[in-house]
Amino acid sequence: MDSARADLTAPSLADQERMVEAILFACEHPLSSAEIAARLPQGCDAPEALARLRQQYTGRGVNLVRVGDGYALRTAPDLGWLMQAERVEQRKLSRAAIETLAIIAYHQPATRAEIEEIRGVAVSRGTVDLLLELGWVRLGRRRQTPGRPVTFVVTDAFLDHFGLESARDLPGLQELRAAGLLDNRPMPGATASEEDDATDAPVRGQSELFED
Amino acid sequence: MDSARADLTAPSLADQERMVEAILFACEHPLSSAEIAARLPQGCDAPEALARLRQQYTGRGVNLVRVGDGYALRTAPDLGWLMQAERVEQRKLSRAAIETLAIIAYHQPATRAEIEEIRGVAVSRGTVDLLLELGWVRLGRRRQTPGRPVTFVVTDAFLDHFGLESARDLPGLQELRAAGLLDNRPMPGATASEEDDATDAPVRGQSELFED
Amino acid sequence: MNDDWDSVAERRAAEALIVDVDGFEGPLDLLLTLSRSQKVDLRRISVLQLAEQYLHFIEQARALRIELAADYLVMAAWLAFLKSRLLLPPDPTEDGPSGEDLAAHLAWQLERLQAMRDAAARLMARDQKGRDFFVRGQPESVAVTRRTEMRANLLDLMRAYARLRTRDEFRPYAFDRSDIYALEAALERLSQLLPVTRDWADLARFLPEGWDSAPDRRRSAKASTFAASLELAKQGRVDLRQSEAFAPLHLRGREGGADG
Repeated sequence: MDSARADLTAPSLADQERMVEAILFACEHPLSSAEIAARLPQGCDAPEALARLRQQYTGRGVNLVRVGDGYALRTAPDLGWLMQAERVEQRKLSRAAIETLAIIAYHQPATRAEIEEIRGVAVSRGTVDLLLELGWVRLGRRRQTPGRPVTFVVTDAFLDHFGLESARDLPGLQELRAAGLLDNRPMPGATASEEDDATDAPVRGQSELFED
Repeated sequence: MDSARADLTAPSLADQERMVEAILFACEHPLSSAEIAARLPQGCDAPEALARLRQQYTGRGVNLVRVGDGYALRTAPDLGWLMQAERVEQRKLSRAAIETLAIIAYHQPATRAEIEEIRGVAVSRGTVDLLLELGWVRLGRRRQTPGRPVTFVVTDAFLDHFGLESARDLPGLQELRAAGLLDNRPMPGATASEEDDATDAPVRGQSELFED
Repeated sequence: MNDDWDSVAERRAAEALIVDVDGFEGPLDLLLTLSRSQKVDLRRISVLQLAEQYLHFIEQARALRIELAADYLVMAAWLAFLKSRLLLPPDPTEDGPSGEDLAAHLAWQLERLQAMRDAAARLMARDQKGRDFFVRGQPESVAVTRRTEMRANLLDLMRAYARLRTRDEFRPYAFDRSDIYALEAALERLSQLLPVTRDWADLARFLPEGWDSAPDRRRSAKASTFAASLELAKQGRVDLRQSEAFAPLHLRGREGGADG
């Protein structure tokens, strides 16, 4: 079918770079290094080609960005004003939805009860529904506490939308953590079982953010 | 909004090149030189920026090509074979298939008879075949009951596609209701559902039944 | 002069709070708004003063006969308790957390809520896809191979399941009810019609409207109406007459029967 694939010797790095460029260019959504590698001929070094390509696009009108585990080509943010015609009508999010999203992002994995605790009000019907529908939030592991509540985490689509490489790059995350504002402190005098949940939660939450 | 537009002096040629690059990348259709010029700030030289950009992309994995009287960025013709996997037709899963899949996910391992009992209609062979073919469902252990019926379970590919870490992370009925996913108002006197995974479901279910 | 202006602004803000009581997203939101009047870092906020501000606010709202949701009143009760703990010397015989601990926790909760709001604002101020940066606009037109990909997301899956389970739980019940004319309904209808039925009338004329089209519904309505007429005859409120077997059944309200 094609000569490059049948060839036993790997393509030159310059050619690998061209291939990765074409693959990323054709695809609207981010592709992981493994997905790219799977489409390259035998013997290619996808991470190296990606690194070179990223260098190549630095400072250009289109940039190679990292999104979670994936890579994608996106226009440079400072040129957004040129693309009035391409602008997508953004769904106006309610204050509750925005705050719920932020809480899930900064505290993930977060249960409904934790979101309600922080906001001081019940999470209204449809708020989480909307975030799921936008694809910005997904279900995480169930919390291993009584009732085994469902948890929510943010998705790669969320990272992609807000131009974040990973959840670690959320604005102000370090400061919030240093200030203890991402801890799960139980109310003084809370019952023992509740404290158990609390001590379990932050450790898992923080470590999961730093795992990869 | 931006200094470049307000500025009386035109942007540098390098900046003009970046702008044209971003515009061509994001635009849904090829643009003529005049259309590009209309989007650029005052004093820009669109033909010159296009010529430079064309030069820049020569020999790369993506090329600047003329299409009719417009310009567009396209993957290099010799790399077309890399894009095979991009030709994907999306089709919505049928209602029967999604319901069958949901039942398997929530009740796995599930036999055909169990699926039919919950759906209230016979499950066609094609529906299960489709799910098997998609790699979302596979055969589980045979049930040790008369007739030793085949069971179905969901696969890792299923978890991957739906962004789940395990099928146990799927929300229970009460959680679905809390998330506003259950529109149907429960009728008084309805029996509580027998849910295996959420032990507190029937209790909460009852109180919820009489809430409104 | 600057002070004057401040106090005017403050009074305005206070009035706005009263009018806008429904605008708050719960007691914590209200507390956070009130705390701004202290004009200090949230870490140095006086919780005692804040508790007083809140209780004052609740009093004013009540004086203006503004309906307050239960959680506002729960918070008021808790803050009154906290206030007493903060003011009174600690009782050595009483265990549980000290007033200072509770106050510190409340201050921390407010700080956390404010921090999350700031974080949300910073998040939304970021460059966003489709607004500030863009994806490739032209789909690649490579027609080499075709693959069909089934589209279904988690929401579809959960909705499908929810649909199935709700149907299981509730639909048969609702379905049954819709085609059954209850005996109670028939009794009520007949009782209402009797005072104006002093002449013999065919039982069929008492069937409710909209119940004679489908056979199932007509049968149910007929049976219940007949049973109701027997019940009323037993009570002496109605006379029944039938000329021969299977002939139409006639009924008539009894004089004064309705009272006894």
